[in-house]
Amino acid sequence: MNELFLSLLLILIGGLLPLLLSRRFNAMKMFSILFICAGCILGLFPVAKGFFSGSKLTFEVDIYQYFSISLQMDGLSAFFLFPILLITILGAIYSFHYMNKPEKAFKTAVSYLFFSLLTISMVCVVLANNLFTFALAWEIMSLSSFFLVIYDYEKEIVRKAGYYYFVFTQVGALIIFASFGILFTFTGNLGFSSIHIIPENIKLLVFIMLFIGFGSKAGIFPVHFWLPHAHPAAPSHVSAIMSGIMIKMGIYGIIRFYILLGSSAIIIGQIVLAFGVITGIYGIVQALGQNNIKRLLAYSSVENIGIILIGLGTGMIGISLKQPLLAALGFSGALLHLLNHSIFKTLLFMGAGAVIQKTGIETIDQLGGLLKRMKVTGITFLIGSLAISGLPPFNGFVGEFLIYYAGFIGISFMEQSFIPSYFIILSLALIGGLALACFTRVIGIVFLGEPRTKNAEIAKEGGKSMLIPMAILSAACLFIGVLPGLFIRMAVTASKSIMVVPEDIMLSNVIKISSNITFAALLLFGVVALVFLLRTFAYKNKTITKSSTWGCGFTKPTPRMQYTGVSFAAMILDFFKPLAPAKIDHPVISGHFPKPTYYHSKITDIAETNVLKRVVKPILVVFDKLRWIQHGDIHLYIGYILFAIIILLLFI
Amino acid sequence: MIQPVNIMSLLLILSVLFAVGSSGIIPIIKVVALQGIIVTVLPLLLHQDLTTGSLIFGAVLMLIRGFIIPILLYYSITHVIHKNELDPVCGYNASIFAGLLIVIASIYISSKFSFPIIQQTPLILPAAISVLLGGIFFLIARRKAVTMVVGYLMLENGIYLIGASLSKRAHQVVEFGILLDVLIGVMIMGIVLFNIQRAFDDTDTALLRKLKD
Amino acid sequence: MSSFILLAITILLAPFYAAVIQKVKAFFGGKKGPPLLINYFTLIKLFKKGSVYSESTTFIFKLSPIITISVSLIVLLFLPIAGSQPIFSFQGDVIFLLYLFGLSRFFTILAGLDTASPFEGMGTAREAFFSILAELTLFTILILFYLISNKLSLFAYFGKGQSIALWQTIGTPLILVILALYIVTLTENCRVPVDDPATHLELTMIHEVMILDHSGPDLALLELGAQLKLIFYSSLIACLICPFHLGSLLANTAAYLLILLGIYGMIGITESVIARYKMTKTPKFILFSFALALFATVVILEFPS
Amino acid sequence: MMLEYLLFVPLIAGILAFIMPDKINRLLLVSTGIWNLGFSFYIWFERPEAIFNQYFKISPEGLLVLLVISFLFFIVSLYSISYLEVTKLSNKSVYTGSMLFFLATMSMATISDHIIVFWIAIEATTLASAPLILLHKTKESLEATWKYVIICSVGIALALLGSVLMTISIDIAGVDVSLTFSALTDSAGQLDKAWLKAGFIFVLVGYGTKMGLAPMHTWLPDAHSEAPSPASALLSGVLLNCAYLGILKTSGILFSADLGVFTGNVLIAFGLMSVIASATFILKQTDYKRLLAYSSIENMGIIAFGTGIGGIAAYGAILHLIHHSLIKSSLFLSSGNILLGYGSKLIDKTGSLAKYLPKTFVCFFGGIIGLVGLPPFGIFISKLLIILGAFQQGRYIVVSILLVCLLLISAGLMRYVMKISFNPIETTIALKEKPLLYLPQLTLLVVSVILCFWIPDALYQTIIQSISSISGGFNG
Repeated sequence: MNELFLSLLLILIGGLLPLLLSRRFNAMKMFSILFICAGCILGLFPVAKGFFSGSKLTFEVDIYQYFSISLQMDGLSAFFLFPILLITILGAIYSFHYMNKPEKAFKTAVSYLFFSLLTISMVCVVLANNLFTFALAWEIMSLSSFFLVIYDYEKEIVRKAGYYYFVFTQVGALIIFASFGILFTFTGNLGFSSIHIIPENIKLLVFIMLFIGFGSKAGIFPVHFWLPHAHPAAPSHVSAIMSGIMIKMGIYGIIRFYILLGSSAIIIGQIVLAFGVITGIYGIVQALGQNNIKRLLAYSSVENIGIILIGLGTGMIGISLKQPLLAALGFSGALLHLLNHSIFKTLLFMGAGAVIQKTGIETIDQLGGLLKRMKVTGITFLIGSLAISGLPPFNGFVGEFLIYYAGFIGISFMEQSFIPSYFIILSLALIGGLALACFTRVIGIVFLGEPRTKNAEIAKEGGKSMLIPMAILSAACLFIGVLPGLFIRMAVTASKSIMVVPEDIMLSNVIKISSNITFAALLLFGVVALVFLLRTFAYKNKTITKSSTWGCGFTKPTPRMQYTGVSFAAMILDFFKPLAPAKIDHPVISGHFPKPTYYHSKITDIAETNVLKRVVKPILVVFDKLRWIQHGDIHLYIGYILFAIIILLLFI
Repeated sequence: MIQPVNIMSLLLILSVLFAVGSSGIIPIIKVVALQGIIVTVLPLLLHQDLTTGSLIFGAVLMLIRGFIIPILLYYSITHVIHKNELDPVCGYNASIFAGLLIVIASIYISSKFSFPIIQQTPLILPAAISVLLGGIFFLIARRKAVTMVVGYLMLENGIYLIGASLSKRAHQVVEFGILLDVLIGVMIMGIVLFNIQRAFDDTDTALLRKLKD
Repeated sequence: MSSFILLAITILLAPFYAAVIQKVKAFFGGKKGPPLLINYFTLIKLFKKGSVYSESTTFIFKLSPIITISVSLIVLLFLPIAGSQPIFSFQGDVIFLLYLFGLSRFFTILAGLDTASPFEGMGTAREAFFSILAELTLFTILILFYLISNKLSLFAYFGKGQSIALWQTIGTPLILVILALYIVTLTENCRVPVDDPATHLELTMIHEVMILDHSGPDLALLELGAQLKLIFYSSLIACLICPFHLGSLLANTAAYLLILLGIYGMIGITESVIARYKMTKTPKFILFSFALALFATVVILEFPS
Repeated sequence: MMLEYLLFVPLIAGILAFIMPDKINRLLLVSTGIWNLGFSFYIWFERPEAIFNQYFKISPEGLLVLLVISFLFFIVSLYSISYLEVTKLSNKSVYTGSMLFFLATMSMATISDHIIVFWIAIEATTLASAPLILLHKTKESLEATWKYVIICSVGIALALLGSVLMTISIDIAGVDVSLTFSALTDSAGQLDKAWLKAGFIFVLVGYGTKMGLAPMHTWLPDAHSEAPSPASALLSGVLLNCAYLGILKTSGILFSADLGVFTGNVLIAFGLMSVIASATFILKQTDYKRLLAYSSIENMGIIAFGTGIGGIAAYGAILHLIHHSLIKSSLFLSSGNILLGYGSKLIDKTGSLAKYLPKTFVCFFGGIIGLVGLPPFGIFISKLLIILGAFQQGRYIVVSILLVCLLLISAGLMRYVMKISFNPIETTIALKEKPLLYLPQLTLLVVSVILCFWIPDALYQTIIQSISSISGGFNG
């Protein structure tokens, strides 16, 4: 365990160092990234050793007589540590060229400090072994990510997003603390080990409260709407880390406390599954409606969290129906999708960051034709989108394939409850189709066609340090897609700590599935290579000329005539109207000499509007009514004192 | 047999009624002076421990409570505020009615307790409670700042009377400490009044209403 | 060895069967119609020609035809043609095939948007939307097959050895499944009620408009890919109609080719009888097929014969 | 070394301050601060006997509050050195004198054991702090002082009435016990129950007025926002603790007279009311010093709530007391800087604090993060303890109301603090951030962080003893 502490110490130094040498901008960034990456790499060794040897590293120190900080690493937490450390390294490298404003040197130094604090707190959340350490690490994680979100606080939206995020972390923490309180009442101590002794119905109540609390961090449907505000506001490498790893801490919390509670009621699995389905579909439909590229990616994170929850729900149903194969497949599918999502989502956010940094525009309808100008970013973004839509040769497909497999297996077991598995498969199919539409829209509008504005035209390729992480991540997407064996085995060992999995049936299935996927991917590459040869042969000495696009006879097409994101998604959004109501602001043309009119349409988040209208406003109105107490008249103030005494005297 | 204790407590109740009914500030200050004197003398009579130490001590207390504090108030009225009239929150006849209510309430409250001392001197507890309630009435019902100080003084007198009369072991030093506090309190209130008069050129608490939420 | 031959036959006959549809439509229109080998001539002509590329296109425009044709080929590799052993088959290959179709759709849409022309954008938007609904039906049919066979590979459903004698096991709801699959075939392969392959008015096209800007060998690859995809769907329907237990290989292939002819004829008839639906009516049409498939699954679940 | 030095030295220094010139006054202030701090540490270890030992005696809770007072007074005196140079106060000698008197009276309150002597000390603190609020001589400060003096004096008079009723409960029971907190707690069993409860109610309402509990809190926002910042730091940081001391000792008496349930419910009711009242005014507020004042009311409510619940929540309440004093006074000192810089108390007139006064921004924002109860600072621990304690007692509804109000308050606080720190505004800042203007705040925050993770054993034992009477078997 002490190598892990050494790595955390290195990361902390990486965070503190820039504060000292914030005069020399590049040197400060270089040193800080060096230390953070060194710390993460150093941290990987004990994690890998602990994970594959299956040994449990523990550490315990008590602050003062009542509380104690205890850390423990088992299979599940080691599995989560991999993406945390790897993605942090790539995020740090990416930030070197991304933070390119020397005049904001000190602010960048402070953001590096909170960047390292975020990493450390995430590692501690995953290693926590009692309620107090978990609460402490959870709060530090929220706090450090809050400071990262409000990095460039000059802009109004960033401040609003920061405030939104802060209130949400407080809401989440409140619910989690309340559930810890209930656990404390029944177990009497703050340890994790004694949680399973609490009575059955209390287990359900605690799980639901924890599900909502962790859901507010993970971005589950009704409590997700801070995500689309926080991610566009944060700098890209931060939103990559937040979307890639931090929201997974919510999922980790749900899994960890599901294990600890140890209740195998089927209702829990059904709740998780239902919320997974709703979150998935709702997230991707909203993503289709967004015009800001980072908001779109934030909503697509919500969708992927939905898929992960579907996998978890299947696993939980598998456990409650005593079907170890179904449970193992469901859990390993969810965990694998979680790992894959952290890879391609970080890739997509880095791509979006590069685009925004070079063009300065965030709305996709003002971009276009960037593939020709930013080749590497374009290609890596294309690979990321292929992966996130779950298409075969890439890693998105592997996670979803396992969950499909579990869904289909579920049909044969669940004679009496056919509906859950039916929902699993159909929702995944619907989400897959919508994801395909969403990401073809992004790439088609942003990277292909003609540039729609001046800034998009002059865009050039991002800095070297931004391209390296993107290239590594896209290579990882391809590698996991083609050779998923190792990663599926990792997911299975991690899900083993979730429930008792008979060793034999699992490994045989795992090897069979991974060999099938590898074979399919190789087959695809083979046939494509074959056809490519055929095509080059067909084009050997043919005349290839360049001309303008065929416009059905229209001679002067302008970039404005291209299809825009809004029109691309119009039909789909019209079909899913209740999920994504559009607020259209378009003064009607009237009168003999009509004034010039305009058309603004905005997709509103039904969760956000309803929660604000039905929950927040009434509370504020109620508290507003109490304001008359402080009206300034001294006589009445003394009257309050007498009133208090008289009321109390009645109670003797 | 009319004991001096009963006469004095009767005087106290009458003084409360008179203070409540009066319109000017100067008469009220005179009433408070009277009450001050009675309140210090009564416990001595009640417990009959007329040792020389307690007598001297009683005299000092009477001097402060009966003379120094009212003179301070009188000085602040005449030299600082120059205005004698008093615009109460509720009209005069309403205040007299309130005064009667106070006396009835104090008699009703004191009837509920059974103290050994009460048997011989039934009137002392109602007097104390009525002085106390009178103080509170002046704090709430009068708009002028000075009357609030007077109200505070009457409240103190009421509490002192309850304390001294009902519990036997009154430490002189502790009583003196309380009185010292009250004296400094009135001086501070006087200084604040002086500043308010200079800033607002009127001590009507209706002006003191700017700080609100 | 026989599966390779059968594969070669299907690939070769795909353009021929596509011409059958045009022949049937011409017959209904009282015209003589183009010769049955018209598609072979166009393919050869296109392979001989050079290509014209628009300036705004990138490498994706060249990659998309390759991906489309290779997906159609791979899909045929997994198909148990006429009940025989397919070249490849593994547990879960059905999901892989459906997602392969997604991959080809991904690149076709991107190629459409690459040319920066409003017409192609229109086609891509419609293609993206209708395919989502079609996938729902396909997965419901897959659930139905899994309910019966507890297996996840095409060969397990239609292969000669362990084919699930569909008429006995499913019984009458099989007609609903065939109709649902037929509607999906029409949507996926841009036949009339959903899309009109013959027209060149961009407002009405979906698939044609996406390959508007392709030329020369690229266009040939795309055309061939489309025809192969059509024959894959039709052979699925053929396997459903009669599961080819006629003993000898020759009899099976003859029956298979005959049924294919019947299905293509059926497609030709539907194209000439029904006009193209309004764009807003097509989602209802596809959801109708989804309802059919769902109803069939429920019937089978409730009354397992 | 007799205990009463604690009392006389600041008293004499206060008198001296009125006659000395300003330069020496500042030195006088700091030296008395150092002396007081040293002497309270001496008291903590040696525990010397008092001369008038029937009036003064060292109790564990008194000791805790004394330590906090002397540490904070020392820090505030350092701050006021540069504060007096920068600000244009007319009568600086009054400031120094009344600060010293304020220290004397507060120390007297912490060590006094006799009920009435404790009352005299608390009344004296009101009178000593009244001139502090009066210093600016603006209309608002006059109004604030007037309200402060009147309401507090009336409130504390009722507390005197309460103490008198306690003496009556002794007479009726016919028990001969000296009128000190310690003696009463030991022999609380034989006292008359009804009179004891009546006495407790008057004492609670009396000292509750001084502590700022809900219905009687009306004077607090005016007084604390009008006083000069170092004074309001002391007012908010420490004075409320002294008032809480009275309530803690009296509820100790009632707990040992096994009236614990009654006192618990009353304290919880008052705690909740103050949290709700402060939530109403923090949600919509225009003046940042009033914002901090309302948050003091809220925190005092939490402390009362914790004491009412008992068990580990009582332990949490004492921790909350310590950390709240540290963080709140550092916040008031930073708000002093903001007032000196921007010249106005209105939130809309301030902005982009991070740009103009970066060091004050760090202290201010750090303090708010601590106040809201986020980890590095101690309030996170105490809030967690109180929540866990409340759940353990099974009071679900009450604790959920508290949690919701805490959430609203943290949202309200953060909204205005972000407005002050980040809203872009173009002004010229007169203040030059001298080290003594931000180092004191920083040290307070650092102490809170240290105490959050490591409490020295001696301090821990003192805390356990201080809540032994009301904690009902929680021995750490």
